Amino acid sequence: MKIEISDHKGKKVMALSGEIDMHESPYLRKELMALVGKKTTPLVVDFQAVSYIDSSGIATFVEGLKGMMAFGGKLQLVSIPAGIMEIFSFSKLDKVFEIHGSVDDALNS
Amino acid sequence: MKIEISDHKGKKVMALSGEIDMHESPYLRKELMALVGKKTTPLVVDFQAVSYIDSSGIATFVEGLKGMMAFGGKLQLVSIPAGIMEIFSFSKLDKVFEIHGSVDDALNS
Amino acid sequence: MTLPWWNWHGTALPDMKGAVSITIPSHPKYLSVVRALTSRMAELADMPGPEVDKIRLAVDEACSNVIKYAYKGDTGRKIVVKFRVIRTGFEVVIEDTGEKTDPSFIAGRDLDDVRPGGLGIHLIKRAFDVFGFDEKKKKGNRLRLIRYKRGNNEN
Amino acid sequence: MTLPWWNWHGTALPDMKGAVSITIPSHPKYLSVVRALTSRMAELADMPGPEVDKIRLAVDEACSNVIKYAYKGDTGRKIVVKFRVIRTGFEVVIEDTGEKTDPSFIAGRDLDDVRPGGLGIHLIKRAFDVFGFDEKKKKGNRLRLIRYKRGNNEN
Ligand SMILES: Nc1ncnc2c1ncn2[C@@H]1O[C@H](COP(=O)(O)OP(=O)(O)O)[C@@H](O)[C@H]1O
Ligand SMILES: Nc1ncnc2c1ncn2[C@@H]1O[C@H](COP(=O)(O)OP(=O)(O)O)[C@@H](O)[C@H]1O
Repeated sequence: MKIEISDHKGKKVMALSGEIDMHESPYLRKELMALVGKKTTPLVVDFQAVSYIDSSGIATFVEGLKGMMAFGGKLQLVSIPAGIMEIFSFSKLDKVFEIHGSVDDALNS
Repeated sequence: MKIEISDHKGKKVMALSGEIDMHESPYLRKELMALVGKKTTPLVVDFQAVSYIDSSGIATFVEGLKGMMAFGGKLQLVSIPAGIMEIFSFSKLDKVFEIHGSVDDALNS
Repeated sequence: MTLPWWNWHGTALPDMKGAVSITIPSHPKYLSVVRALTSRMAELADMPGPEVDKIRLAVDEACSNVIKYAYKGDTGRKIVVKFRVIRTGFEVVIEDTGEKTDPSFIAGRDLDDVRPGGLGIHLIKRAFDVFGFDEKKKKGNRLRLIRYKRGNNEN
Repeated sequence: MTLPWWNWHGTALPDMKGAVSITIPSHPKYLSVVRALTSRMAELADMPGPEVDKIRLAVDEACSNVIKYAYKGDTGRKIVVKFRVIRTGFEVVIEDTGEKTDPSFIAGRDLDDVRPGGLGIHLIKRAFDVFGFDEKKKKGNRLRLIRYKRGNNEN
């Protein structure tokens, strides 16, 4: 997995690529919780280039969301590929996360 | 591996796709030698969608070429992906086979 | 549905002849290796594309749980995963030599209770029809997973 | 270059701790399974992309030869392939319980002599720096292949 963080007119976008599994999610957790710790809001996470996610990856985002909610911050997940969206729906997390079709949709929301 | 045989103004094109290994090459051999047995010439073999070939696949084409040469027929290999071309070059078979860039190049040759 | 070990098919145990078996160290970096193999084997068992992805995820989750619970994070142990294409579907057996699992403690969370964790078991059970621990294994655990083939209009 | 078994690195045999090992039936339909695994393991060993492809082909050729020569086409036997990421590169060991191979009979054809066959050994030896049969194995064969890491400007 690769993580790239960029700035879009003052809003942070975290673009992920590759596979997020039990081996990779501690690294994701560190980067994500660092941004949450700095009260970065909104934070857009771009899933477009993510090819795989397991429950440890999902759990990391649930943790990130809880951290955001603690101070009223926003976590926005965007461009989730169909195979991965299916896992969010199955686990009823599509109702819990703020999900947008693209980075632009989220930035303009 | 999949084999599709089509007719281009009377000339036969054999389009291959997928992986050609020891498991698949007996099927390739059967189809190829049937065309050679019917003195089908020229025969264009399209490699564009071939993702893998091993020495049993290469050997099958050497056998096809020998069969063609026995009656003065022509075997033309086209659209060979770089990774597969590299195996033909390594085994010095790029000098032995008639190789073209595309189906059209071969048909117009 | 969790069936007892002696009653997978209602009849005798299938043997593992013709099986493909892989042994990996219990380190998360080898999970991607198991995933690559699982996909290929599920394809050989003629599982449809979306099922292959669910099966790959399920086997990954089961191996992650072995590392977390049976081996308590020890990355230097061994995990054995056996795959078998059977007439009725696809079978995966996962073996460890770690702490014995008490199947009655294994439960995913209520999906309406949003919290990190508790998803893995749900993801395993939706991909496989049979989920059961071999009670006869002396040391460690043997988890047997079976996915049956569906008729054309079933799911 | 074929080194004697006791002299791979000039020193002791590396043990296979931390190794990934797969067992497949000696049927050509499982070669694609070995290829998928070989690629993944070569990537874990940090082999560059074009080398990964050559290594995948080489291991496939070596397994094909086991089916053809050691097992004489019998598809119901077993082949074991072990992969190990070592400090100096990547090691693959292929074991069978078939007819003993006489290494002196193994030779690729002269590449200028165009005929079907005789390519496999060339494809194995260009991908691996070490190609050697374990003379101490009692029944069957154990072929050890090692690919060393290159410096930045080497090949
Ligand atoms: N192989 C196992 N051995 C022992 N306990 C397990 C095993 N797999 C799962 N469990 C138990 O079942 C619970 C649910 O597992 P799971 O759904 O994978 O979620 P998580 O691991 O994220 O908690 C775990 O918290 C654990 O207590
Ligand atoms: N594992 C093996 N056991 C015994 N003989 C072998 C083995 N591998 C290769 N050989 C011998 O070496 C020769 C060259 O092998 P190879 O280059 O793979 O070409 P091919 O198998 O197409 O003849 C074979 O014809 C065979 O006689």
